[in-house]
Amino acid sequence: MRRGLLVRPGAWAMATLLAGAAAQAQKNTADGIAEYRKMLEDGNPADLFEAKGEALWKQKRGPKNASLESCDLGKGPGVVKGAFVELPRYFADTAKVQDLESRLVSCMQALQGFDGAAIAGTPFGRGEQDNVTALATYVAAASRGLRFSLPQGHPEERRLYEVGKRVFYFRGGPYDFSCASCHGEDGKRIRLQDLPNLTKNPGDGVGFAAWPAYRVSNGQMWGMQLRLNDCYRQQRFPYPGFGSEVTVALGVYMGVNAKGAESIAPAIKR
Amino acid sequence: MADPMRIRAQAQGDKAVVRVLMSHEMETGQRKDSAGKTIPAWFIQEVTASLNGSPVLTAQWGTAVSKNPFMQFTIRGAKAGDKVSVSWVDNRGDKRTDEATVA
Amino acid sequence: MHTIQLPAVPALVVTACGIIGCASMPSSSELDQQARAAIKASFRDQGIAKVDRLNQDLGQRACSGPTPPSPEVAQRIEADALAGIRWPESGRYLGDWREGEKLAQNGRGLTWTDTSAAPRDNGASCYNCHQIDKKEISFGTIGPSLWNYGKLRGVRDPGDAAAAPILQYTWGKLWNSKAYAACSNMPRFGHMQLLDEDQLRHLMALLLDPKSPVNQ
Amino acid sequence: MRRRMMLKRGAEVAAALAAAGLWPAGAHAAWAQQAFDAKGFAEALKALGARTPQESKDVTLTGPDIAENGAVVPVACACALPGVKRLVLLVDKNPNTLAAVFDVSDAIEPQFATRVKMAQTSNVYAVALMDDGQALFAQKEIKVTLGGCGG
Repeated sequence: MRRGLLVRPGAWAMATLLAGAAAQAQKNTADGIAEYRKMLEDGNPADLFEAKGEALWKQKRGPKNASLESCDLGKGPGVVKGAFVELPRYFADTAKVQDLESRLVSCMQALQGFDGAAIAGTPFGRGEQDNVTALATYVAAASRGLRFSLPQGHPEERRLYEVGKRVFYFRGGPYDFSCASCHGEDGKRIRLQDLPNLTKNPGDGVGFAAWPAYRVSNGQMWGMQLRLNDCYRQQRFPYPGFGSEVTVALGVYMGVNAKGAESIAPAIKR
Repeated sequence: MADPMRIRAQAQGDKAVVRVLMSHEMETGQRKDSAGKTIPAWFIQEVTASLNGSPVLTAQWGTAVSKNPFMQFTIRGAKAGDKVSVSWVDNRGDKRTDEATVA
Repeated sequence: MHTIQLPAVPALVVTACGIIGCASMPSSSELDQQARAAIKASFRDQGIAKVDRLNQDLGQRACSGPTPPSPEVAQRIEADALAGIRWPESGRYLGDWREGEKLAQNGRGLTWTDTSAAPRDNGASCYNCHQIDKKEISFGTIGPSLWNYGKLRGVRDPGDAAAAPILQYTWGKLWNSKAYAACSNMPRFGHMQLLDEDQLRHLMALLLDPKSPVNQ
Repeated sequence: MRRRMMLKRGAEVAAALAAAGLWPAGAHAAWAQQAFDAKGFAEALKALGARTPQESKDVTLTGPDIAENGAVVPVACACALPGVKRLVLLVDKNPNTLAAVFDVSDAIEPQFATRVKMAQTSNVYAVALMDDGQALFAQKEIKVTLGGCGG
């Protein structure tokens, strides 16, 4: 543990000794947490949302009374398996790079006649937003175990990677935080919460490749949009719009960095 | 009407291990909403299970059982193809019953 | 202007570009501008968190990249920060370490779900990044451990002259961490009015008061 | 032996039986209001009509040493002894100590797992209420920590 402390040289030995002792107590806590998470893996309440999402995918709904079974998530109309690990990507019909949730909203508007902007403006966990989360859980579950491989063939996809990188390092707000303040180095933690380093490959099979995930602390299912939204809230930033360019650019940056990581979504998180 | 339960029943020898996930808020009655008003208690009080129609399990739960509850139990003398049904009743009298086949 | 390190774009991209003769990628400075425009367009006010929080000062902008700013820029940031530190009135550096522990534990304040932006309603979030009192096993590792902070620095009596440099450094670091490290990850508690002087004194006591559990 | 025990304690036992929902399985068991309102390990067990409990290694309680979050703490209780009537889970320091009561019958293994909420670090108990009125328990302290930045 690098100790960039302004410690008088004489006290250095003491500090290192203490760091050792602290590290030892720390190891048992970390093992304890790992054991706790292991016990929760079997029987992840995310399964409830996956089942709800599957029903919503097939059910005829909305003003056009249609299902989502012909929605193109990037691998062809109605193809669900493998779609999650290649998102965000560029879509010709909307001429935009979209992530899973913003793409689902586009399909809900085009196929079912829902008002996409109204859904995007609905607070998380309410109305159709809740359904978008369940749909995203269903789509993600179909790619469990597959490896991330976001396409970077289209110039817009490469541009979004670069924009996402700059957004990732953008420091601001009363705390001067950026995403990198917490997710820029290996082996860092907030309290007992391990922080994946999202700046380099394999990026992280536990961070980007875990959401949507069920959060035990509040018993809610969270997609990546809500995960980024709440990160910015704790970064003391203003409110990032659902599906806004910043959130999709971050998805491209983290997704490309996670290339080759195995998706564990929908996961179970603190 | 709450969302359906997820029931997985796995035959193991002459027994069946049953894992159940129920969709329920399980409010303790101790929480306050953002406006500071106490959210009333709303939780599953009684869970029953049966194998091919005959009762095998009765359980009573308090407010300490977690949200979207998980439960696991093992039924004796069950084999693949048998029907396991699980029911719950909450303190408002809402009910839900779902069934699964032992795999 | 900070330099943007050429991104380690995975090999796939380069070959793809070669094959289909990709449209030229905008220049680095154009991408900087596009990123700022994307940020401006993507956020909106919510509660006390207004979009003016996106306006960057020199330090925030210079430290917004994977590579540190040039030495000259870094020195300027540190000098400006040091000059702006307001030292405690009548030299009273220490408050009550018990209040300090409560502040260190409290991670609330200044988010859009917080109703007041007044310093007295803010926590200091110290345990998020630091180990402080060893009894607390749930601590972060983004910052160095502060266990025995005062003891390690030989502070037996905070009142005597020998301890003055340590008190000044610690107060300065809390007031504006950028005074000693241009791109420090630590928030500027005094400079950004996150905490008031009394709260800062309580944190100083937690770290430097010989009676504080941190120094046992 | 069971009949004599029940008659001997008269009204108190009858009340406990009613409260404890000891009617034949399947019929709508009255919810053990008194027991679920009880504060503390001893009071909750008394409300369930149990005698003073003894710690026993024949009862097993499985759970983590440390829970990253008190909202979902996986716990399991089991007792291999013959004659187990009910298995009970309690969290000592919760506002209401009694968490769950599982009736045991010969159609089911005397082992149950679920997930409970814990207000704070506390002792958790698994209690086997035996046919002969004995109460055997196992206990374990589970530490609950504050996970994220609490912001």
